[in-house]
Amino acid sequence: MSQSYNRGLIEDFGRWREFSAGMWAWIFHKFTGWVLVGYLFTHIAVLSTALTSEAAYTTTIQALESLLVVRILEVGLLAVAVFHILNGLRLLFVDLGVGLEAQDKSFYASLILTGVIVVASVPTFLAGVSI
Amino acid sequence: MSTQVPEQVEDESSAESVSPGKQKRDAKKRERAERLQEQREAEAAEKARTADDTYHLKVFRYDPEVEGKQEPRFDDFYVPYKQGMTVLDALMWARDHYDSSLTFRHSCRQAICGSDALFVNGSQRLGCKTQLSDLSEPVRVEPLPHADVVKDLVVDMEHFYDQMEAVEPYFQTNSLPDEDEEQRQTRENREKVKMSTRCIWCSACMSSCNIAAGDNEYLGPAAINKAYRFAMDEREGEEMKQRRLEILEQEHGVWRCQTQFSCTEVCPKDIPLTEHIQELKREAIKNNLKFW
Amino acid sequence: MYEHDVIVVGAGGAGLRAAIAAHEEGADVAIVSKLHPVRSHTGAAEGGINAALREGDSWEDHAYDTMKGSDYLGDAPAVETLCKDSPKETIQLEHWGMAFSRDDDGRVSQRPFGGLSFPRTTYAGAETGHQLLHTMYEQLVKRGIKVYDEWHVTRLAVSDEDDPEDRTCHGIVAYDVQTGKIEGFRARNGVILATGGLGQVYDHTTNAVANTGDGVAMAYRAGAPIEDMEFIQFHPTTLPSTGVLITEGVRGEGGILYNKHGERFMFEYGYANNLGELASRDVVSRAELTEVNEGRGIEDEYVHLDMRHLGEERIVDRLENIIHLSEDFEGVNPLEAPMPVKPGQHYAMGGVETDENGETCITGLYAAGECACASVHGGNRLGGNALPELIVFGKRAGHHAAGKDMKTAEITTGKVGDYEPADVESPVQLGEAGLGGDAVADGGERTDGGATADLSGDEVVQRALDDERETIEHLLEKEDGIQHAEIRERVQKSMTQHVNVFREEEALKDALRDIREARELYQDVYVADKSRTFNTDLLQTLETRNILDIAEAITVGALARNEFRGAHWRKEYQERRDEEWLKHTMLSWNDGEPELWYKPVILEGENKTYEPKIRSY
Amino acid sequence: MAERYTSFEPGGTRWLWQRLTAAFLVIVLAFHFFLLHFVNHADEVTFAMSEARMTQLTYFSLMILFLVTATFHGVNGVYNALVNQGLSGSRKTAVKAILGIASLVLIVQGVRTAIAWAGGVPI
Ligand SMILES: Cc1cc2nc3c(=O)[nH]c(=O)nc-3n(C[C@H](O)[C@H](O)[C@H](O)COP(=O)(O)OP(=O)(O)OC[C@H]3O[C@@H](n4cnc5c(N)ncnc54)[C@H](O)[C@@H]3O)c2cc1C
Ligand code: HEM
Ligand code: SF4
Ligand code: F3S
Ligand code: FES
Repeated sequence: MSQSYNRGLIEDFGRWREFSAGMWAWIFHKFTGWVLVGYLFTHIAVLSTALTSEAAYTTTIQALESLLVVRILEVGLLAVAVFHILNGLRLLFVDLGVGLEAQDKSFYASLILTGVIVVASVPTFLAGVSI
Repeated sequence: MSTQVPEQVEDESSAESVSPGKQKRDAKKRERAERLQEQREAEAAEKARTADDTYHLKVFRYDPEVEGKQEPRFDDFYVPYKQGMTVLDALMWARDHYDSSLTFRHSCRQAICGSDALFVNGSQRLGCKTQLSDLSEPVRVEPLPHADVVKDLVVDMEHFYDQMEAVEPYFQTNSLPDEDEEQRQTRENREKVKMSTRCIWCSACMSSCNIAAGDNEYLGPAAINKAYRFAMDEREGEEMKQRRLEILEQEHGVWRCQTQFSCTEVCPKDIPLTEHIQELKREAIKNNLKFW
Repeated sequence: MYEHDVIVVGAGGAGLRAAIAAHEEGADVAIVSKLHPVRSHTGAAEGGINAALREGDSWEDHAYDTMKGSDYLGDAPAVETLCKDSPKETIQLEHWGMAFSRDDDGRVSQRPFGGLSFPRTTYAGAETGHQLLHTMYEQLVKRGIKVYDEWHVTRLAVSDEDDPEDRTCHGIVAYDVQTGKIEGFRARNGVILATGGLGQVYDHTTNAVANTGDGVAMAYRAGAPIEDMEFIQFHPTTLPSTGVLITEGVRGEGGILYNKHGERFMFEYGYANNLGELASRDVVSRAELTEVNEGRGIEDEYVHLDMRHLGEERIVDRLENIIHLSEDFEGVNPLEAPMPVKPGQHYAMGGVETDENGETCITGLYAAGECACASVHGGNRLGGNALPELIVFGKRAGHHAAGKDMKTAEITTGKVGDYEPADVESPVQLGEAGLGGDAVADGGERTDGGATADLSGDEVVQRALDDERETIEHLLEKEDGIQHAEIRERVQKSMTQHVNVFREEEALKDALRDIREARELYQDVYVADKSRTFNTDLLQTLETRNILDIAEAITVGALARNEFRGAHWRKEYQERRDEEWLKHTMLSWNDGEPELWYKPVILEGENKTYEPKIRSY
Repeated sequence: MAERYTSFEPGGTRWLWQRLTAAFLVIVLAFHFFLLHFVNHADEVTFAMSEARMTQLTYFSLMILFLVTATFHGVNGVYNALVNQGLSGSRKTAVKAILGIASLVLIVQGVRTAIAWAGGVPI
């Protein structure tokens, strides 16, 4: 992107406030997608402790799982994943040419549904944490 | 009230060479002009103040050449409101009554020439088609984002034109009837391409698309729509359609679109751009599946 | 200096068609336009293109209608050329892919239009001009024709022999809007003017802001006579607040005009007992204003145009964009309420005098489209006759300029044959204010007093370039004075007040006084914006000068023509006076002053003579 | 029509695969989440349980497929996002290579882990 001069604050600051539904959906989808890839790599890294020994694996997992931060992060991951899935479905429908007129509504619906699912699963996720 | 950059003091040497008589005449003229100018500005300001209703505009200003305007800034204008006044009307009023150097493109005043796509209160709109009464104050007017600014509200359109012209935007067919006979086209088919033919090349869509902002080579919604207009026109025939799909399938063609929908939202001609782009993606896939 | 065979000034329908035609003939052609082509005002045309395409219709009928519509001031050779070529040119557009509306059998749709005896107006929804303009621009892209867009042409480079008929146009001078460069363009074969309308002379107009009559004014000042300038068409249905046009198509489809009392006044007050709303534009415009003047208008300003009875389906199908126009620019939904409408300046029948090949009396100078007067529209243009004019005469001018062999024109140009010198009684001095004796063709003062008659083409262009540089430097260097906006506004107001649909002698004289005053103010005009980048202040200042010259020409013509013909209505003379006035009003710029003369109308067509008949609808 | 084949740019293929993998992932990911967070709670996860599941051929191959599709989907998504931001030229080639290697490492590591669990490729 070339710019003949720096529009500075005017160009960069505050522009996000003017984004419309579709653009927010795009931003969120991007963000969640990246988080998920990041997680995929870490996930495999953690799991591959199994290559060293059975015990190493079990202790790593259980040590991690006993930490509150990890639990909270997991809830975050769930939120991210659920949104990515729901919005991903929305995008798949858009690709099929279904519901283009309601694209903003379906985005809001994904958001709300994500919220609901995440809240509903918090108890399961936080169950049995030792602080 | 004038937001004009302060004028420079006259250069001594240039005054010397002029005859005294002319100097006097000039001085008189200048005086008269100054008086006129002051009067005009006073009147304008007065009018603006006394009108029951004035609109506050914040307009982006920049001029690469004029000292003091090289650093972009916003100027404030207070414009008396009249029923039915548009953003373009307000800009013209401000230009004609406050600052004649305020620069923007405009011509038709009726949403058909596509000259005055601007960034108004945070979205891309045609100045002439945007009623002031629909906006909250202050009305912030900026040049289109993601384009080089030439001066004030004028942006460089070259890149947009290049993209438009990259899709072979002209009718091509291998079979034409005699020169005094028209090609037949069904009503349904004309209906199908109708919306896509309405594009006025205003570039609002391109400016709103984050992908186009990031990827300079992306054809952009308007150009893809232009291609759609021909690809879907049955008069061109199947063979041409293949060719058109090939153009669209390039790396920076339809696949770059991430269905942000902002193009569809800002298009002043209500062209369902995302829908058209999506349809082309499906056409392209279908077309290729045929050969698998 | 840039150099091409043919240079086309303006990129509306006429300019694009001319460029394509010249290119077809193998010329190296370039377009110079102050707007990017797709921004031209041709895009605003809504209604359609008249072409006798169908069984049951014929070019002869079209010609007859056009002649009658022109109130017998059209020249038959031009009218017949238009009507004969239009079907082929319209089909050509279709072959270039233009998205016309279609009938059930897949053929292009046609609809009835005011003043036509057959529904021959070929259309593309209510956006015919947009489709036409874009289709032709596409062809330009296909051919790779060079366009200098956002180059404002300021002056023609014409040699300065005493008689305009001996002069030659060698090129143009243009100002690059983006960079502020002033450059000469040498045209080896010819220059084609296609600069469109001049609506900005008025303050209520359907025309674009860019329609300032530049081409007419430039040609006029270079010595080419301008013809029938007093004939200005006022469109009867424009939205009161902006001047945005509501196409005649609305009435063609069956829309009805009502006054304050809900009376269908076109019939009830006998303005047009046969055709009613579909009578010719001048008739309807006057009827509306008469209603308003007699107190039957709504808010003392406008009347109502109602199309609700057509039903939503039909309206959406054929007139969809009217719904948007009315909503966006007037805030009225025409599916629910009648639209307010009033007459507004719409079209200039007059313009640069040309023959049916588009050539003026100056060698190498052509004009086509709205800025030209061949004349096909005479005293009044029929709706749907301008777009065919663009493609027919644009093409002919392009071909001729590119050197194609063409039939010699029957219409003569310049002061030849039986022309008639004349005088007009003006209350003030006419012409350029503050002129010294040494006026050159362009009306400005000569830089070095030398004649250009024996200079080479390149030198003529160079000379014009030097002159223009000086003019522009002067405007930019001048530190103070008056600004163009004020002068322009004065003239526009005066023209709308005094030289409108109804014209009377005293008012016309007042207008001349106002114009004189404006001219004097213009002596002191300056440009406040000193930037070289996109200086619209400067450009509008230059345009304002053109507006002045044209406003004066319109008013002088109106004052001279002591009759009521076509769009030209005179309070003192309520009749068409064929014995005396079957002639064109001509104005030549003579040492900075307008000179009036007349030339006869040609009513002899190919097979028949068009006998003036009473124009009743 | 061999030409048509070659002119079928990878842009379109990758676009299609991104959608197809997404559709596949919806199902598998839901299954995965359900199994590992709701049916068996995460803190109860032990090597033994994983081992039990992994030795089943269907589960094993499903997980391998899951890994491959997720990797493709994720990495291709990242790559697309970068191209959308105007990545081009040699930097694009470099990114492509790095992402390719990363995916390969990921898949290899993942497969090795799975095999370790299953104690060899289950038959
Ligand atoms: C609202 C409206 C509706 C209409 N509807 C119809 C209809 O339905 N049917 C019909 O037949 N007619 C219609 N007309 C009339 C018709 O559209 C016009 O007469 C016609 O389009 C004029 O075309 P043109 O090519 O002569 O000029 P334009 O399209 O106006 O183009 C002028 C060109 O000249 C250029 N130019 C001007 N000055 C300069 C300069 N100084 N230097 C460089 N370039 C310059 C401009 O940039 C532009 O490209 C309508 C007109 C209007 C205003
Ligand atoms: C489970 C269901 C999933 C669905 C329905 C889904 C859907 C999608 C879709 C449709 C896209 C394409 C967006 C576009 O190109 O316009 C996408 C992008 C992406 N996905 Fe997924 N996805 C899912 C799971 C995952 C997983 C598990 C990961 C992580 C490995 C992931 C990572 C990504 C990334 C990184 C992108 C690119 C984001 C960007 O544009 O920057 N997705 N997803
Ligand atoms: S598609 Fe719409 S927004 Fe984009 S250039 Fe055309 S008219 Fe403007
Ligand atoms: S905004 Fe851009 S991403 Fe696609 S839907 Fe429109 S082109
Ligand atoms: S002025 Fe022409 S589109 Fe707004």
